[in-house]
Amino acid sequence: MSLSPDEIRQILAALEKSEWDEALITVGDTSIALSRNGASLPVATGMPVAAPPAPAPPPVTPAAPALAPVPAPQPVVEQPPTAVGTAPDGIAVTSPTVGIFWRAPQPGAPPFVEVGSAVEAGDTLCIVEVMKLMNNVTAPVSGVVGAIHVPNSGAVEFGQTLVTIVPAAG
Amino acid sequence: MSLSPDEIRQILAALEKSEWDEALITVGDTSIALSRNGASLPVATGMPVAAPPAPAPPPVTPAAPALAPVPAPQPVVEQPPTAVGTAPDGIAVTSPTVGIFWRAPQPGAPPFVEVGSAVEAGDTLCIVEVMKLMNNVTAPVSGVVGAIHVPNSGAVEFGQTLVTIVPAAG
Amino acid sequence: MRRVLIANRGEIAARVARACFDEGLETVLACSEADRETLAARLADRVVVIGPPSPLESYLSVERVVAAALTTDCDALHPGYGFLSERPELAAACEENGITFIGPPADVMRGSGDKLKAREMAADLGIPTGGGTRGLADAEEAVALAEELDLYPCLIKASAGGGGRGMTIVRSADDLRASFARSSQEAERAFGDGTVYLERYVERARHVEVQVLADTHGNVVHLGERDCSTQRRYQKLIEEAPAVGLPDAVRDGMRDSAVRLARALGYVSAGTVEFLVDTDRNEFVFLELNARVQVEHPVTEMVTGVDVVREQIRVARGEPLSVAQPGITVSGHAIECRINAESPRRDFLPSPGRVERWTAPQGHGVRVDTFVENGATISPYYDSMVAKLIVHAPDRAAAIDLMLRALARTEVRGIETTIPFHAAVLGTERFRESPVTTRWVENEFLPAWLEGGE
Amino acid sequence: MRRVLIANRGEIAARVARACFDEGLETVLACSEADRETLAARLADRVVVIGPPSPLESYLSVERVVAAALTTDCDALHPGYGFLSERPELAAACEENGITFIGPPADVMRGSGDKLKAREMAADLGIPTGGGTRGLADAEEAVALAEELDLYPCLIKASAGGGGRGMTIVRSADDLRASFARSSQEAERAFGDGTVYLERYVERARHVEVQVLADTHGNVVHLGERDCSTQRRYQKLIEEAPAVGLPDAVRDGMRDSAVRLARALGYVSAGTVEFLVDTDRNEFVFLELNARVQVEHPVTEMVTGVDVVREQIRVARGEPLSVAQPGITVSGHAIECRINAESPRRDFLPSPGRVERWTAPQGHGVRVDTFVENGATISPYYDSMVAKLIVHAPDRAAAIDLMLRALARTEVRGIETTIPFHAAVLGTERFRESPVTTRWVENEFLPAWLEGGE
Repeated sequence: MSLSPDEIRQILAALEKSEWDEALITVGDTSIALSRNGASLPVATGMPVAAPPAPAPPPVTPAAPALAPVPAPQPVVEQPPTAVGTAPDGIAVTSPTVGIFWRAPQPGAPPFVEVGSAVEAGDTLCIVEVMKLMNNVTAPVSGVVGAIHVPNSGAVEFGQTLVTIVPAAG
Repeated sequence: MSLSPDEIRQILAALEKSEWDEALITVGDTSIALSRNGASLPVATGMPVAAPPAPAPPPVTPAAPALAPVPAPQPVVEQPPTAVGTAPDGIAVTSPTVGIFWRAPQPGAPPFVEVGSAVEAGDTLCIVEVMKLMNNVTAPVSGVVGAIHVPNSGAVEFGQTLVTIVPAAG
Repeated sequence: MRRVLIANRGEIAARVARACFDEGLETVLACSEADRETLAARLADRVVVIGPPSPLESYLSVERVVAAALTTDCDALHPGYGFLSERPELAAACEENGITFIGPPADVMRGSGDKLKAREMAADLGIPTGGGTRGLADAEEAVALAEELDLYPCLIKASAGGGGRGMTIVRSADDLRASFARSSQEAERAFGDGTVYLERYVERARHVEVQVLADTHGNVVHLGERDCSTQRRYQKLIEEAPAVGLPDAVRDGMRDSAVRLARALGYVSAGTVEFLVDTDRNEFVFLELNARVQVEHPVTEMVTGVDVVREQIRVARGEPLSVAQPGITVSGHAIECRINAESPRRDFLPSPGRVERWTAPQGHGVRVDTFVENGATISPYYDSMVAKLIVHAPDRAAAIDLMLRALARTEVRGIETTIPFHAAVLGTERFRESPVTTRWVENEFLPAWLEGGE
Repeated sequence: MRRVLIANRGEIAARVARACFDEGLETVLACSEADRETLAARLADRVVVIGPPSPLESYLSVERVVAAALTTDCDALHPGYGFLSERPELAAACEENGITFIGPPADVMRGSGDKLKAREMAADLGIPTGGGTRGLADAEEAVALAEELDLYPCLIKASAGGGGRGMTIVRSADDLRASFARSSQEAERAFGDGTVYLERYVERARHVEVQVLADTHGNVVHLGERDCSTQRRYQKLIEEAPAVGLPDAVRDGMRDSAVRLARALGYVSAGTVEFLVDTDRNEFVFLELNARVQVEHPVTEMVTGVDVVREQIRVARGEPLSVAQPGITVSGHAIECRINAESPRRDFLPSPGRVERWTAPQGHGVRVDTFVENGATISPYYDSMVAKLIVHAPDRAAAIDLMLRALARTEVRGIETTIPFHAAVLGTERFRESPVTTRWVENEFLPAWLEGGE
C-alpha cells in the first residue's frame, strides 16, 4: 500500500507544525524522511528494502523497525523518540538448544512459573532437555511472565522463543 | 506504482512552502530528494538497495536516481543544478542498438564531431550500423563534445556510452 | 564451427549453452538489457546486449541478432525456439553473412512453415490430413467450402503460425461468418500473414507429435513420439514420451509418416511433425511440421538418450547424425511439466516478479531445465516459463509418482506458479489411468479443481 | 526406514538429501543457526535448528543431534563426513534410542577407528603395513624403537585420528625427541587421545585408497581405487578414479587386501581402505580404514555407476547390496577438484564471505556437488569447501581437458577460491604425463607456480 499525495501533504503539514528536527515515516512502500536545523536526515533504518532477508523466528524480540508499521501520521509526531524501538511486548527468552521443553522440575511438580508470575533475574523459568541433559533456562531480567509460548513437553529448536518477560518498570 | 508528475508537483509545492531544509520522499519506485540552505542532498541510503544489482554501462545518463523518472521539472529548476545529482562530467550518449560505430557519414568523409566540437541538440554525433541499417545518433542537449569513447568502426552494444556531451551553461 | 551466437533467452539459451559446452564450442549470448545478468548470460563465454527489454528491438530483430554475431566473430547461430527461430529471414540472413544457421535452411523452412503447402505435400504422400480447405479469400468462400466438404464442426486456422493464435472452433455457417474476420486479423497481427483455412475439428483428440532428425547426407530418423494432450487453450502444459495406449498401427503410421514427410521436404536438422489422433476412430491426421527444437524435446532425450540439440549442432557442421534408426530405442517413460509464473486458480494470470528463493529437486531421473536461481526475475516482457521439470522412470506410473515427489520438492518463493495445477492434474485418477484428450483440462479437470477449492 | 535426520551441513548434506529423495525417504536437516537458509536446508523436507553456529554446540554435539532426531520422529540418521561421522558415541546413542545409524555399528567403528588395532589386524591378515611401532608411552620409548627397527625417516602419527593432525616427519633421534610431545599434544587436542606411534616414511609415495561396501548379509565388494596423491599438507586437493600407472599386482593386491580387511573387521556400510604406494619399489602398505563416506566418493560413482550413499541407505535398512563384484566395472576416468574458499597464492589463506554470483558449468560428464548458490555464505565457522567439481570422460587425458574447460566456466564472485590453483595443476605436463606423488604439489609445483606469477 502507499500514501496518496494528499495524505503526504497532511503528514508534512502536521510535521511542520511539530517541534521535531528529524522524521522518518514509512507506510507500505511509501517513506518520508525529514530533518531541519542542521540535523542529519534519519536515513531509513526502517526502510524494509534495506533489510536483509529476515531469517525466520528472530532469536530476540525485534527492536521494532523505527516507525515502520504506523498507519496514521499524528501519533508518530506526538510520540517521544525514546518510545521508538522499545518493544512493548517484553523480552523474549529463547531456547539454548534443540530439545524438549519442561515447565516443571519433574513430572507432577508445580511449574516453575505461570503467566503473571513475578520473577527475579536468574530465576529458573523452565528446563530444556537434550537427551537426559537438563538445561535450566533462567530469567535475564526481573519482571513478570507475559507469555509462555510452548506447551509442556513440546519439542523446541535452538533460538525458539519460550517465555516472554515484561521487565519491571524503572 | 509511481506518482504522476502532477502529484509530485503538489508534493513539491507543499514542501517548498514548508520550512524543511532537506527532504526525501519515496512512493513505490518514485523518490524525491530535496535540500536547501546549504544542506546536503539526502540521497537515499535506503534507496539504491531497492534497485536491482546495477547492470554495467547504464543505458542513460545516471541523472541521479533521486529525480530520474520525474518529467515535471519546475520545482527542480529552482534548485541549484549541482544539488540534483547532475553528473559533472556531462551527459552520456548511449548506443540505441548493437552494431558498428561510425564517426563519419561515409569512409573518407570528415567526422561528424571531434572532442571539443560545439553541438546543438539534434545534431548528428555518429552512426551505429546494424547490418546495412544506419542509425543516426543525435545530441540530446546543446553543449560541447567532452569525449568520444569508441574508436571508428568499433563494435558496440546496446546501451554502451558512445559520446559525452558537456551541456552548455544556462 | 568455433563460436556460436545464442539468439535467445531463458531456459533454452542455457540449454543451448550446455550443448555447445559439450561440443567444445565457445558461446556468445545475444540478449536484451533485461537479461544481461541471467544464468544463461553467465553460462555463455560472452554476452552482447543487443537492445532494450522490448523483444521487438532485441530478440525479434533479425538485423540486431545478425549484427551481434558479426561483431563478436561468431561463425554459427542457434535460434532456440520462439522469437526468430522459424523465420526464414533469419536463416537467410545468416546464409548471406557466412554464419552457419543451426536449424533448417531458409528454403526448407519456407516449405515447412507454410502450413497449407506442408499439408498438400503430406496429402500427396498419402498421409491423412483430415480434409480441410485451401487458403480462403473471405468468409463467403469459407462458408461455401465448409458446406461442400461437410466440415462442421471445424477450426479456422492461420496458415503462417501456431500456438493457437487465430484459431477458432466454429459449428455453423453463422459461427463461421461471425469469426472469420477476427481470426484473419489475429493471424495478421501475430504472423504478418492473415491467410486462414478450415480444418475438421475432432471432438475427442490427442495431440501426438513425432521428433525427427535429418542430416545433410540424406539420413532421416525419428526418435519416437510425444503426447502433448494436456493443454489449456492450445498451450501445452504437460508432455510425455512415449505416447501410451496407441494401437501399433497408429503409432507406426505416425512415425513412418513423419520420416517420409521430412524426407520429401528435404528437411535438415531437428523438427517435429504434429498429428491429431481421433481417439474415437483411432485415426491420425497430420497437422504441421515445426522447424525448430521444441520446448518439450527433453522428454524425448530422456527416453532415447539422444541429445537433440547436440545433433542439431552436428548436422549444422555437416556431420552425419550420430545415431541410426535401428540403434534408437525408447526406454521407460518421461514426463515434463512446464512450471510457469502464472496463478492457476486465477485463470492462469501471469505472475511475473522476483524469485526470492528457488529450490529445485535433485535426484536420479530428475532433470530441471531452467534459467531461474535465487534472486532471478521473471520479466513481464517475455513468456512466463520458469522451469521445465522433467522426470524419467521405468514406466508411466512410476514417472507420475516421481513427478509428484519432484513437484512437492520444488520451492519457489516470490511469485505464483503452476506447480499446484500440475500436482493436482497428476494426482487425478483420470490422468493416471489413461491418456487424456486435448479438451480434458479445460472441460473436465479445471472446473472440478476450481470448484473443489483445494 | 521412513525419515532420515541429516546430521551435517554443506555439500554432503545436500548429497545425502538427494540419495534420500532417490530412496523415497523424508529428510530433516539438523543444522546450526548459520545454516537454516542454505540449499541443504531447502532440499530437506524440514529443518531443525540445534544450536548456534559454533560446531561444538551444534554439529559436534551428540546429545543435540540425537535429540533433534527424536523430536522430529526420525527413524534413521546419516552423519555425512567429518563432524560426528566417525564417533562411536553417536552410533551408540542412535542404537540406544532406536534410530538406525546409516554407517557402521559402534563396535565396528571402534575397531576400525583405532589405527593401531586396525594395523595389527591387517598385519595378521598378511597385508603389508610397512613395519612401525605400537602406541608409545614417551619420547624415549619412541627413540629406542626407531633405532631398533631402523625406521628413519619416519612419521609420528596419531592413533585416533587422521587428516594430518599430529603428524610429523622426523629424520633422527634428535628430531624425534624435539617433536614427540608436540605431536602427542596435537593429537590429544584434536581427537581427545594423545596416543601416537611411528611409521616408516616413504619419500616418493602415492596415496591410493579402495572404496569398499559391505552389507549385513556377509557381502563385501570393492568399487576399485582412487588416487588422492595431489595433496598439500596432507589435505587432498584433487582425486581421481581409477589410479593409473599401477602394476596389476599392486592394484589387485590393494583391492583384495581392502576386501579381506573389511571382512575380517566385520565391516558394514561404505568404507575406505587407504594405502601408501612406494613408487620406487612398487609396493603398497596399509594406512587406515575410514569408516564413513568420503569427500571424494563421487569419482568412484562416476566410473562405476554405483551410488555409494544409496548403498549406505540400503545396507542400513538391512537390504543386501544392489551390486555384486562380478557386475562392477570401472569405465573411463573421473577427476574431482575440491573448490575451496582459499587464496592459493597467499598460502591458501581462507577467504570466507558472501558468494555474490555462482555459476557452475553444465554439460555431459560434469557433476557439481555443492551447497553454494547466488547469495550463499561461506561461513568462517566451518571448513572452506565451496564445491566439488567432478568430471567423467573416456580416458584420463580427456578428463583433464574436460576439467580444464569446466574450471574455466566456473564463476565465483565475492570470495577467492582455489580454482586458479586447480587450473594450473591440470595444465602442467607433469600432472598430465603421469601420476604425481604426495609431495609434488608442495615441493615442486607450488614453488614453480608462485615464482611464475601468473
